[in-house]
This record gives sequence, structure tokens and C-alpha cells, in this order.
Amino acid sequence: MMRLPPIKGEWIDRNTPVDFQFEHTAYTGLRGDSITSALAANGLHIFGRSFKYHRTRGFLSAANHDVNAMMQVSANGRSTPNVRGDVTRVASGWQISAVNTRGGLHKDRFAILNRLSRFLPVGFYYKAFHSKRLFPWWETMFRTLTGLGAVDLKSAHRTTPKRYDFCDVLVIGGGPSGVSAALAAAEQGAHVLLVDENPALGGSGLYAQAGDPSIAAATEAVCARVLSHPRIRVLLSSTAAGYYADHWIPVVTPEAIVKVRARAVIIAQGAYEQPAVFRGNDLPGVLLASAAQRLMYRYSVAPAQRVAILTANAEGYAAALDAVSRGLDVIAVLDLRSARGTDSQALADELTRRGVRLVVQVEPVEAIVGRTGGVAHLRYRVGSTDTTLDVDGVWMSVGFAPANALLHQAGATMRYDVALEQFLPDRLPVGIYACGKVTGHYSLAARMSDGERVGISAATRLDQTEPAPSPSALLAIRECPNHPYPIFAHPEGKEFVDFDEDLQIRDVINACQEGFDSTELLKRYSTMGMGPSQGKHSNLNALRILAKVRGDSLTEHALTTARPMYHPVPMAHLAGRGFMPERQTPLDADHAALGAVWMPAANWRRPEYYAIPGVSREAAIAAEVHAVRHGVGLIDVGTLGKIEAHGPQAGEFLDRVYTARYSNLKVGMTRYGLMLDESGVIIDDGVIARLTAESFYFTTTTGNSATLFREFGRLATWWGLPVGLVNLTGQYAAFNLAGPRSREVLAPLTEMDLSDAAFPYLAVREGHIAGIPCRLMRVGFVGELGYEIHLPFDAGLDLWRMLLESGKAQGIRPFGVEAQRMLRLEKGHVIIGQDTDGVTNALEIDAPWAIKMDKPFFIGQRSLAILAKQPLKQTLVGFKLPASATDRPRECHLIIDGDRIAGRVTSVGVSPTLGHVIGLALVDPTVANRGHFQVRIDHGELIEATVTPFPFFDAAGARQKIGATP
Amino acid sequence: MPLRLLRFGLARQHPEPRMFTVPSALKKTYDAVIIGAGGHGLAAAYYLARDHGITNVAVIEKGYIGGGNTGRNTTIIRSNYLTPEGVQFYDESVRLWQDLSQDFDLNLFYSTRGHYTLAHTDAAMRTMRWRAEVNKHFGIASEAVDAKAVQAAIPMMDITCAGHAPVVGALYHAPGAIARHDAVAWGYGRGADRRGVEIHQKTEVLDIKTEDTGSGPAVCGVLTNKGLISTRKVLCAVAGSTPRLLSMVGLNSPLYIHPLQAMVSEPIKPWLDPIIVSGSLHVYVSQTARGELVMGASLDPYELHSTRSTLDFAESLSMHMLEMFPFLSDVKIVRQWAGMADMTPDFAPIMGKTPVSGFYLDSGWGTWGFKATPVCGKTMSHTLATDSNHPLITGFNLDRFRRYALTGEKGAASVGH
Amino acid sequence: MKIMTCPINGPRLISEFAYAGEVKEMPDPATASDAVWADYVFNKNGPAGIKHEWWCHTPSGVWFIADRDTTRDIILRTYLYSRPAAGAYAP
Amino acid sequence: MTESLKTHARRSPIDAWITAHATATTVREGMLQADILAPTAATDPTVTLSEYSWRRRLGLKGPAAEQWLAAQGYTVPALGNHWAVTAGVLVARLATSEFLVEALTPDAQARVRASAQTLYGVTRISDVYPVARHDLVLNLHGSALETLLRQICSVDFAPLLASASDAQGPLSMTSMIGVGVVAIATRTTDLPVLTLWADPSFGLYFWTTVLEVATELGGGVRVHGLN
Repeated sequence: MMRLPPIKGEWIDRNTPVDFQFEHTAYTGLRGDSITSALAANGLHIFGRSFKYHRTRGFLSAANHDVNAMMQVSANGRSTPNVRGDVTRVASGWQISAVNTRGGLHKDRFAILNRLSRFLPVGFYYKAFHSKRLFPWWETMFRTLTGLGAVDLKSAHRTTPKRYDFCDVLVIGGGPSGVSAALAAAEQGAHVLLVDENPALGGSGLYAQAGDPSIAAATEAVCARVLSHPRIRVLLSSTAAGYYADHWIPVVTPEAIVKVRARAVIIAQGAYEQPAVFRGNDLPGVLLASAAQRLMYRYSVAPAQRVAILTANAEGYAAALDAVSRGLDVIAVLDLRSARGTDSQALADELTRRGVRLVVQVEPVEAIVGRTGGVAHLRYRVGSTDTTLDVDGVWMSVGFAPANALLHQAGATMRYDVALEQFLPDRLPVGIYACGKVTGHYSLAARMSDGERVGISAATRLDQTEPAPSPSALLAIRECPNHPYPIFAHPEGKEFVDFDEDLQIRDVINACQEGFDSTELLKRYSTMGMGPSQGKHSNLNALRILAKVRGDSLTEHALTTARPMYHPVPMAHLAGRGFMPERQTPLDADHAALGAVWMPAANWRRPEYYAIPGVSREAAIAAEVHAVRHGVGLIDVGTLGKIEAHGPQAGEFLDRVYTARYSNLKVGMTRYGLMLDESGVIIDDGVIARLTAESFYFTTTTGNSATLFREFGRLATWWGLPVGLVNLTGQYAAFNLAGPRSREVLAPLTEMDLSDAAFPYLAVREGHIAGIPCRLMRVGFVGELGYEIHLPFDAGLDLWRMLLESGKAQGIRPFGVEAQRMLRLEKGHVIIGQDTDGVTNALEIDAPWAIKMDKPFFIGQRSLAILAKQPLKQTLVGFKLPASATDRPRECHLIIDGDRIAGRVTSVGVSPTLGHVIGLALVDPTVANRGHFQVRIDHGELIEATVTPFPFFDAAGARQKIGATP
Repeated sequence: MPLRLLRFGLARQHPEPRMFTVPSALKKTYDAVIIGAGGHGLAAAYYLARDHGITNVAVIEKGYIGGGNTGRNTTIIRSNYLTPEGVQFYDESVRLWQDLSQDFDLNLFYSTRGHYTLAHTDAAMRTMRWRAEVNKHFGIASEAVDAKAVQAAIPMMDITCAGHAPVVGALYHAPGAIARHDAVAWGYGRGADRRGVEIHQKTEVLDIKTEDTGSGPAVCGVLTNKGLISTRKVLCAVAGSTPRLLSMVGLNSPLYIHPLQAMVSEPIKPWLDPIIVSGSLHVYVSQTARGELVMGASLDPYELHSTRSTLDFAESLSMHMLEMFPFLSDVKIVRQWAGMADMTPDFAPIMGKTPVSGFYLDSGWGTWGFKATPVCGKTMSHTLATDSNHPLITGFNLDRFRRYALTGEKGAASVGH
Repeated sequence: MKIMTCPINGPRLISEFAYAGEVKEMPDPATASDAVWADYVFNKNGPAGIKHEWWCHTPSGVWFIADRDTTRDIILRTYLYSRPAAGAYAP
Repeated sequence: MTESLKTHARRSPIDAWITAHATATTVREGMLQADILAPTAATDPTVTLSEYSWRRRLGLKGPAAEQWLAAQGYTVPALGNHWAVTAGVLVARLATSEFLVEALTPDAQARVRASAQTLYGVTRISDVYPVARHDLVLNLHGSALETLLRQICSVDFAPLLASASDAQGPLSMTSMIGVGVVAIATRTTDLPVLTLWADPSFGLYFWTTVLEVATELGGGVRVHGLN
């Protein structure tokens, strides 16, 4: 058993065992264990297989970056891929397996790839498999090999309660510098939000102790003050996923994303310890010293019994002391440097007292695997002498890379500091601050004082428009924590630079040799840093190799752009709840009760038709059409845009917006309106009614209502026309009562004079129906006597019901969009967006009556004048097929002239009224003029259509003008 | 294991030379200068050298090879356009794509996966049928299919899209494909390089020199941060920077720049074969050979000449992805990015000759133009070499706007009701 | 997300606003040549830089002008529109 | 025409929800309202929704709008995006020159109703442009109010809620779960109340969605509101 004796501050609860399965074997851990710490406590050291070569892998960082310890977790009927085993707290009943194996972790059949690795160099897949004949076969193989975890196609959508939050100062990172910054800022009166990815504050202040509890105690003290401070809120187990414009940071908590708007942001995310690159550095048992410290202090797990520590800084000696004080056997501390720094020396003396063997000028040769599959020996060289140690653990402490991704995203510039061998922020943007290891402070005291300084600065400079002065010049560095080149090639390779992508030293060198010798190209060709850890443990070493190959220095290279996400974020977190605004007319529930079959219309829904049990869709629609032609029907048109324009210049405004003239429209009358964009293309239409000399009421299409109302406001502002625009779209209900008997239905409900004399075709009247104030328009869209009734939203439902009630005797029927489409097609009325498209101009729909070119100005007028000089490309014509025709075209079938496309059908159907196919088409005029054309229908056959003038029915419009005898 | 990989295992030295040599300094004069070492610029250079024997060419690149939209797009290749010009142009491109890996002896992972453009309204469905009919007319495999067919082809998809936007059908385009985007630029770059073309990375154009020939202005040189080049022919293939270059030669254009963003998930075991696009939900998605889901959405809503990422993009795209594929709730987004899309009023590119003699445009790619890379190389190299527009691009000239002769590609943008 | 400040309603997420392109004064349609008109209709001020744009705060319908640096993604100033002084054509 | 047909019910934007969920209903100012609901999970809800769509209301803009309101005896707030309550009537100035008037107390209903009849009557008042106001009106109240708001709106309401008064204050026009709303904060009890006005066609979506979030937070509907 590798569980160590209890220690203050450990994260595990020794009284609560957790039973789970890993690779179908039962294990027991403790509450608070991560998946891999629990497995380690059970003596396991192999947790997964690598992405490319399927090599066995164990711990690396134990800090959320152990990409080779990714798990598939099945729990409560959900199977989750790519769970980070090194930080995810294991729970009872979990069934866990390593991702990316075939036949299990230990019998992974793809392990063969490890032996073939020399045949699979960097970018190998670009160099083979591409014979046109064989590629599909190879690809199938690649697609079985590829990927990590598997998604469970059955698992349900998980919504999360995403929320907004606000603070003065957001501190990202709860290590010694972060907690000091948070405390200092709060002491200045700022409201502080402190975020840390771990379940507890303190960071390395609690696990890097050099065997000296007083260090942890000092950190604990600050953490305690932070946790009890009234102006500090703390979010634990939470990561800042990125920096977005204007201090907008998504903090990913276990439950949901908190979108934080801060007035200042302090980046105190510390540094990732970096691996040494030597043969076998990926073997289970070879890990970062900081990982070992985390395991020993957080989970009280010993990652090894006999440890060799490979170091180049004081941190390595500190880790050795931690190992000794936790009762581990430190075989040797092997220093890559020729001489120790002052900090190291002090710790080295203590280690000597404790009998630990210390060596300098070490060059690691290789870590060698043992029978258990973990590291068993470490061979190193001093001068020309090789020594091999028997160990079960090798800890690497050779340097760090600052966690500065968010600084990059915020627009900070970086410089490479040669003395420190580290990238440091150079110029910081307004409101952005950094402290701790990110700015090169490594000792506990330095990190705390830096944090305090920055915390005060951030809190006292809130909302200043100038950036803070660059981070203070470092105090003279007593000992550099970073080795300039901890990279040791081996003739047989397997020195891993990138553990996500299985990239070795030679892969980097060979990529450079092939011409990919800049950071960006190297990344793209070798996939360096493209894996789930996004290069957190590989980019720096790769850059060092690149610089060496090019014979220049890191000062001449920049790291590749660190884009969001800082750490992978589940889509459910990003999606949140997923709000989808939907609008409803007041009749929505009644439509449903009447059997409406719905169709979407912008963010509304409209009845396509009303289903009748046992009756086909076509028959139901035909019945609705019949009702309107021979009796009376009622359709909900409440989704139309409904707008009022008021003021002395309202008429002039409409003259400019629509193609017809409205300033001369008689009060009490309506007129069709066609709207163009400035290039002459048709964008909308509607009916404009003049209520009084200074008040107009008009409609737009459903889809455009919101954007057009907004645009009218802009035009009025731009033109300086003081017109009062009121949007009634949602505030009014509207329906169209249509059919020869519509008057009979309406009359009993109103005292208004409905006679043709008092209320003629195209007139608008205001009055009361059943006591409800209404606007009635006699419009002819469906070509019958009809009243489009507009009224307050809150009265819509009742009047709708009263009309259906009142119309029973006349056999009134509600009708839907499809019936209306046929009715208007019989009348040859165009639907903008169906009979026109995104490029149809106003000259092409053959409606000169609607376009008044003699007006001083309307939008699109000048362009129409230009287009008028050109021959028409297409024109809208009517066509029909003989009643005998069995094949019928569908909308958007093409009109074919010889071998060329001469147009398309825009609307078509069998007219229940006429008994044969009628339709509209946009056609090349030269073809249309022949009086007939060919349409290519489904399966490619061509059928002959006869061009015929429209309206197809009641061309004189007698029915809508004076009404027809039912 | 293909034999050709053996040499890597057996050779003592890595047996691969540089894909692109590093030219020493800029020469004083070139027969042609191509601005932009993305896929388009390098393809033009490649075909100029291979098909037209013009090799005294410099490709000038502000950043690095393929670092612009070539490396930022979502790698979708298709030809299911609406207009004859568009369909024929992209059909030629697809034909070139299919042989490119073998031409280059470089595996581009050109993967024919099939492409579904979902329709959620009857209006959208009409447009799908329109596109299908035009495609079929030109012999391209596109079909309007109903919701049942969609569900059968993508059984794991929630066809109702969480009840928000039920799928009523789709345009199915069998040739729809994806490819390894960077490799395309490298392949063209290597091919051009081997034929003597110089690729100058980290070289920025500061000005384009013109002179008046009496018959209007003509290009005579390019000023870079590494010196002045004299040349009579300049090809501008720089996407988001096109307006800036146009202003150097005193031209206006309808081009405007909006960012287009994309994001990618962690690798997961392949489950999605075809490419799925939903206009209404603003989603396009495919799964790469690495197992990553590559996802894109619609343009950012306002003009911007920056490749910053936004959170709201990742939020709304994830929301719509989960409406279609609820089981992806726990799949993680690992990275997002953006490119600068050069948009035109009629959704078609702006290509070919310009009022400035010797200045040629390859622009207006809107949503990145990756799929057009080979045919742009072909047609622009022809246009450069012969100083006459290639027949496939005559519909795409800059002067179509002055003439009110826009293409109809925007017709597909029509909305119903 | 970017914050934009409506001159009337104050600072809000930019998602509360609608963008309507650059302020572009119209040539006199009566006197402008076809070429000048086509340039007005189709051509844009494409290069990156500081743009004067129409924006609308959608919940309140307030239209205003924003001066925006499209290179740095920075909003420099927002203010209500005022008609250009005499000289410019006023439709 | 018969008397019976002359009188008609006003319908709440959430009429369908009320008829589906109310075990007993009542009519306030001619509008059907829930009187008793099927008992909800939360006995002591952390945040409540109460509907006030039934209140008499009017909206207007135009050059003479402010004059007309004054002539009607209403006190109009001088500042844009502010509201004031006098004699039980709320007058809100939306942005700069649009007005929303609502009767808060029972005895103020008749007065506002009368003004509304004049305003919306067939005979226009010159330079006064009536704005129909059949909004969904709801109050949000309770200890979890801010928690709820942070899930449905990007605006930080803390300052508005802190300044909540029963006499006057600022108002905010913003977008909540994708719907444009007018929001004001008042204080009738110890805790502030946020009142929202939303377009009636979004009413059902807005009500059911906010209620769904509120319910997750241990909240629910309070049929009779606070008064």
C-alpha cells in the first residue's frame, strides 16, 4: 500500500472509503482522491495509453494536464469521455477505463504501434496512404485508430445554469501570490472574486515545503484571512477558460459557467513545471517533482519508494526534502548544473546531513523500464562515466513555463528574460495585472510581496484609462529556477517533447529540416501543442530545440498564439440553458385545439392548415380554399409586422420608403406597398392605410417586421423627418375574414356600415366590433370580399371566437397559410421571398402600377432607372398545365431552353377552383414571349407549360370589389 | 504499413529535404509578384510555373505560409452552388481536388464524406430544391431529400432540434469533402518552390507602385519592408487585407471584412461521417481524421479587422450543436479561433483583371474560399499569364457592380413568409 | 463580450445593439452619374481603421453613431446623429 | 347589437397558462386572473413571480405627449429613463420622449382607464401618438431575486435594486432571455421588487421560462402579488 501517514492539510477523508472499478477491477480509494491518486494508493502506476504510439503512461503533473491519464467514466447511466483522471475526484460506483485502448489498458492491441514508431516519423501520414484507390481503405483504418474517449449516443442533453457575475477585481489563481493580491485588493475596499482550479486555496505554498511545515503555515495564514474576508468571494475547483474583450472572463465551475465582468483582472496562475527531455522520460514513474509533491501532501500518496530526482534548481532539492520528510527513500539528487545556486546549496547541506547522495554535472542518458512496466533504472552520465541507479521513481525538476495564456489573450506583450530563462510580461493592457511566478517571482516571500503590490495597484487604479506600469524589475535573482536546455538526445530516441502527441526530439528536428522551422509552422506540421493540454508541457522545450536548430535564441521567437479555451470546456457548460425566444399570437392555443399543423414563421409559428381526422393534407387544404371561395374563412395574420407612422411628414416618409405614392392617399383608403433596397432589389411588401391626415397604419411581412421597424427609425433619423413610429406588431392581433359571406358574419357583431358605398374595396375603417375597438381593411389578397381586422392583443381571442361562432350558419372555416397561398396564387399575387429571391429587382415582377418613378425619391429608385436601360434578365409570368396533365412541376423546378437554364417555377399548385395546375415562374423574357416553355420535373422529364396572364381567376377582381354571390 | 514508410525507419538521416527553400534576398525584378502565401496565392504560383512556364515569381507573405484563412477555415469542399457560374467554377475545383494528393505526392487527407445542408422551413426547402436542380443540370450529384432520409443518414441526430427547428429536409451533396487544410498550402508551396518560385515569408507589402501609361494606370512595382521590387504583374490574394491593397492602387470595391469564427473539440472516437450544415441554427460540423469535431457558425455581426475570439460565439454554437446532438453535452471544446472573411454584396468572389493594368484580384471569398483553392490557382495563373480573364471567372469581375450585373448567388438568401 | 455605451441607455453588452454599417451620405440622385450612384450603392470603405457607424440599442430603439477602430476592436466614442451641415445632399 | 356582446374580457398574455394552471380564477379590471393555483413545491418561495398585466395602462409619444399627460394631471419625471409614482399612478419616461403610464393601486384604475379611452379613442389628439400597451407585466421579489436575474439578464441590477424606492427612480430598458423589457425597482416591503414590462406576444415564453428558472431556485408564483 502506498498511502502515507496522515498529514495536516491533506485533501482526503480517511474515514470515507470510495469503491470503484478501473478496467473492470474493483478498487477502494478515499473521498477526496483523484482517480489516479486512488489508483496509485492501490499500487498502480499505469493509467493510460498515449495518443499515437499507445505507450503506457502514468503521472506527469497531477495538475489537470495528465492527458495520458484520460478516462472514460460510466456513472448513473451516463458514460463520459475524456475525464481528466489526475484531478477528477473519484466517486463510489464509478466504472472507469482508460480511453484510447483496443482490448483494455494492459492488452492494448494497438501497442504494436510503439514498435513501429521509427516508421511513423513526424507527419508520416502526409507521406503515404494517398493513392486515390487505397486512401479510403487507409482512412477507415485511421478512423478506427483515432480519437480518445467515446461519446454515448444515447446520453441526454444536460442543461447548466449559466450565470453572470460582477466584481471590482478578479484574481485568477489562489497560490501564494494570488491570495496575497486578493487580500491586498480587498483591504483597499475592492470587491474581489478569487478563482482557483483546485478544491482548496494555497497552491504550491502548501505542497512545496522543503520538508519545512512553516512554509505551509505562512500560506495557510493568508488563505484563512482571504476565506473570512467580507469583500472576497472565492470560487474553487473553477478555471478561467479565457480572456475576452473588456475584462469578460468565463469561469468554469463544476456546475456551470459564471461569466464575470471585472473592472480589473489579476493573473496569478503560476507556472507549469516542465519535463526534462531524455530517453524514457515518459515511463510510468517518471514525473514532475511538483506532481510528486502534490501527491504526497494532497492525497498522502507516495508515487514511489526509491526516488532519483533530476534537477536544475532549488525546487528539486526542496522536493527531495519533502520526499525524505514523507519517509521516501531518495536514492540520489542529480543536478544538471556544474554548480548549485545559493538556495540549492542550503537545501543540499540539509540533504547531506540526512545522508542523501548528491551529484552535479549530470547528463541523463535514459530511464529504463522494469518488469512492472514502470521505470526501474535511471542511467546517467557524469563526464564519461555512466552510472545506473535502481529506482522506482524519477522526479524531474528542471524548470517552469509561466501560465501566461490569459495574458496573451488580453493582449499583453511578452519578452524572453535571458537571466531568468523565462517569458515575462512586457507591456500589460489597461486593467490587466500579473504577479507571482508569471512575473518571475519564485520564492514564497517574493510571490507574496509581489501579489500584495499588484493587489493594491489594481484596487487603487480601477477604471483608469492608462495601463499599469510594467511589472517591477525583478530583484536580483539569487538562483535561476529554469534550465536553459534540459534536453538530451539519445541515438535510439524516445525522448518525448510532447506527451499528448508522442513527439520526440527528432520529430522537431526533422520538421525543421523539412522547412517548418518557425513556431507556427512547426506547430501545424508536427501537431506540437495541438493536443488536449495545448502544449502546456511541450511548447517551451520545442521552442528551445527550434532555436538550437536555427542557431538563434528564444529572444527571437514568440510562443504561438494561446487561444481560448485555456482549459477544455464541456459544450453543456458553454450552451447553458439555451434560451430560444418564441412569439405567439393570442390565438395560439385555439389553433392547436382546432387541429393546426404548425409551420415556423420567423420566431412565431403559424397554422399551415387545420388537420381533419381521416382526411389528407391536400383535401383539408382544398376544403379550406373552397370555404373561402364559396362561403367564408378566417385566418390569423397576427404575425405580420404592424406599424403606425404619425406626423405631418408621415406621408412623405412612406413615399421615400415604398415605391408607390402615399402623400396623396385619401384618408380612409389603403394602398399596396413595395419596398426595395438601394440596389433596386425587392425586400418587402405590405398594405399602407391612411387613418387620418397625419396617421398611417401599415403592415410588413412576418420575417422582416423587427428589422424593418428598426430601419425605419434609422431612416427617419438620417433624413431628419420627425415621424412618430409605433410598433404594434406584438401589441395587436389581426385576422382576415374572407369569402363571399364574410359580410353576413361580421354584420351582426357591429354597428359599422359595411355597405360597399360606405366601406368600399381597399377602404380602411375604425369602429367597434362586439364593443372592441378595431381597424378593418377591405383587402383582396385572397380575392374575395374580405375584412382584415386589426385589434388589441388582449381582445383578439374573444373576437376570433365570436366570429367563428357568428359564422357557423355560413359554414365558416379557419384556414391556414397553405390555403392562403393557393388562394392568392389563383389571384396571381406575389409572395416576396417565394416569387422573388435575394436578387429579384422591382422591374422583374411586372408590377409597373406599384412603382412611381416620377416621385422625387424612393429607396431603389435611382438604381431602377439604371436597370431600366438594360434588357430584363428575367420576368415573372403565369403558366398553366392542361387539366389532363398528371405530372406536375414543383416549386424551384427549372425552366429549360435547349441546354440552358431559362428560369424557375416560383409558385405552383393544382387550383381547386380552376381544376388544373397554375403557377408563377421567373423566366427569361425571350423564352416567355414564345407563349410556352418546358419545365424539368422530378426524374428529369420535361413537360410543356403554357404562359398565361394572371390573375388566373376573376381577373377583373369583381369578387373582392363588390363580392360574389356565394 | 505502406512500403514508402520503410525508408524512414531504415535511413540514418531523415530522408526528406526542405519543402520550401529559404530564398536569400529579394531580387530587383520579377515577372510576377503574388501577394499572399496562402493556398490561393501559392496555387497561382504553382500553376504559373507548371502550366505557363513563368517561374521568375516572388510570393510575398507578411506572416508565414498558410497562416491566414487557409489555416483557419473548417476545410469543407463542395460545389452545390446556386448559379451556373458558381456551380461550374466549384465543380472544376472539386475535380482538381480529387487528384491533388497524387499530383503533390503529399497526402492531403482529401476525404469525401457527403454533405447535408439542413432545411428547417419550407422556404429553405424550396431553396434546397432550387440548388439541387441547378446542380443536377450541370451533372453534379445533389439531391433534395426529405426529413426521413436525413434521419436515416444521421440516426443519432435529434431531427426536431430540441423542438426549436424541426428538420423538414436537406440538400444532400455526395461529393462534399474535407481535407487537411495546411497541407494544401504546403503542397502548392513545395511544387512552386521546386519549379523556381521564391516564397518570401515575414515580408510585408508597404505600397504598390503604379504609373500612368496613357491608357490608364499600370502596375510597375511593389514596395516591401525588405526593399522595392519592380514588376508588371501583381496578384492580390490576401483575403482580409484586400481593401488595404486596393487602396494602394487607388481602387474601391464592395469588399467588407467580418470575422468568421470556428472551434474544435477534444478528440473523440469517430461517430459522425458526413458534413452537416444548418443555416437556421448557424452550425456546420464535421469530424476530422484525428477525431476532433470542427465546428463553425455564421459571420460575426459587425465589421472587424481582427482575429480575436468571442465567448458568445462558442456559447451559441455549443447551444445549437446540442440541439442537434444532445449527447455531446460532456464533450469539451479545446480551442477556438477566427479568420477575416472578405465579403461581397452578391456572395460571389471578385476575381480577375482590374482597371489597373497588371493588377489582378483574387478576393471576395466570404466564408474563407478554401474549397476554391485549386481552381483559383488555375484560373488566376491563366489570367496573369495571358492578361485575359479565364472563362470560368468572367462572371466574377470587379466591374460587375458598376454594371449592375451581379451574380445570382445571393438568391439563396431569400426568406419566406 | 464587448461593452458599447448607448448615449441614452448607458453601457451594455454589444449583443443588445444592432449594427447598420458606416454612415454614408448619399449623392444627389438627380445629378449623380450612374457610375457615381453605383459606387454609392455597392462600394465600401473597406480598409481597416476608424469607422463612423450606425448602431441601434434594440430594447429602446435608440439610434446613434459609434466611432470604432476596426483594427483594435475598440469603441472610441458614441453620440447621437446630427445632420451634416449645408453642402451635403439631404434626401 | 346585444349588450352581452358589448362587454368583453381583456385577456392576459398568459391567459393560456392561467386557464391551464389555475384551480380558481377571478376577474380584475376585466382580465381573467389566477385566484388559486395547484399548490407549488415551494411553500416559502425564495423568489416569486406575480402577474400584473391586468392593471390599466397607457403608452404614448409625440411632440405633445408630455403636455397631454400634464394636462391629464399626471406628474411626469423630468429625467429620461426615470419613473415616478403619484397618487397610485406610475409614469415612466422611456428613453427620452416616450411614456408609459400604469395604475398601481385599485383606486387609480378608473382614472387611468378613462385617460386610456381618450387616448386610444377614434378621434386623435394632435401631436400625441398613442402606443398600445397590452404588455405582460410581472413582479419579481424575494431573497433569490438577484440570483435569478443573474441567470436571465446580463445587466448588473445591484445598483438599481439598491436604489429601489416607492416614489421614483431610474428605469432600465434591456434584453432578458432574448426579450426586450422595461425594468424598474420599487420597494414596498423590506426587499426590493423588480417590475418588468414585456411584449405580449413573448408573454407565454417569458413567463414560463422565468418561472422555470425561479422554480429551480426554490421559487414559484404568488397569485395575489404583494398587495
